[in-house]
Amino acid sequence: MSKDSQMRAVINQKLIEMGERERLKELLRAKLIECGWRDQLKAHCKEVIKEKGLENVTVEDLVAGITPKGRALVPDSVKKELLLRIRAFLAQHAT
Amino acid sequence: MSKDSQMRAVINQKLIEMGERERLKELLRAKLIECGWRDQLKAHCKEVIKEKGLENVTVEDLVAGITPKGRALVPDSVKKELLLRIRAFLAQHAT
Amino acid sequence: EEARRKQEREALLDVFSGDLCHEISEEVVVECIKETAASEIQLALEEKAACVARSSQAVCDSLVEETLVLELKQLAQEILDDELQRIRKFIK
Repeated sequence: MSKDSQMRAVINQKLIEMGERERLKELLRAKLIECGWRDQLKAHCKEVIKEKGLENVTVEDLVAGITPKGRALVPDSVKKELLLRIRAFLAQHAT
Repeated sequence: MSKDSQMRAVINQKLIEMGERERLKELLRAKLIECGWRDQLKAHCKEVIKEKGLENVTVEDLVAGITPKGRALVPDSVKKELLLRIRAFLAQHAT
Repeated sequence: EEARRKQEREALLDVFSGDLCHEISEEVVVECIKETAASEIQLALEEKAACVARSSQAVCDSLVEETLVLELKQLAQEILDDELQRIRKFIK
């Protein structure tokens, strides 16, 4: 196991043990709503359904269709905030 | 002051004044790099840090831990070369 | 007498050379050891900081990815359900 993967495992373990991982996911969900990501994606879903026809679209198709845009639309500021929270957590719980 | 120590003091003074002391030190430093002594020392430092854990080692601990090996690893040929240069200087400048 | 004096002087210079050699070696070795120890600790600290930074970034990315996958699936399901309901209402 490389040093990096060991470190990732340690960080994940700490985040899970202290419930911080779930809190961070909640924070991310809230931020995605707040920044309009969810609304933009909803509109995009509707476009895909309209384009392909409701009878021709499964959940899997729809997910596959909206995933690239979903990834691209996550604001950098939100990712940055999440990273800062992880770093602050690590600084606070450094051994 | 005995005649012996008077002579030593004079030669020491000359060594410093003529810049030979610094040149000898530089020569030794260069030789220690050239013969791989410094690399061996670095590797030994890494071993000690790995063994004790970075968070448990200060510079002072590390110095204390590697000094015996550091001294032992200086090749005799390097010491001999230094000795020959010193002896030549003394032969030339001891009155 | 002169030969004896010369011999004595040579012997003295030999001893003095040995002492000087030891003194200079010791000085340089101690200096180098201190420098090496300090720089290796610094290097190890920098490497650890870089490893923590890379790993934090990787953990952050995986957290974003995990959340996105769930959110996108949930969103797609919600929208499809809404659309189906809308159609059913329309048919009724």
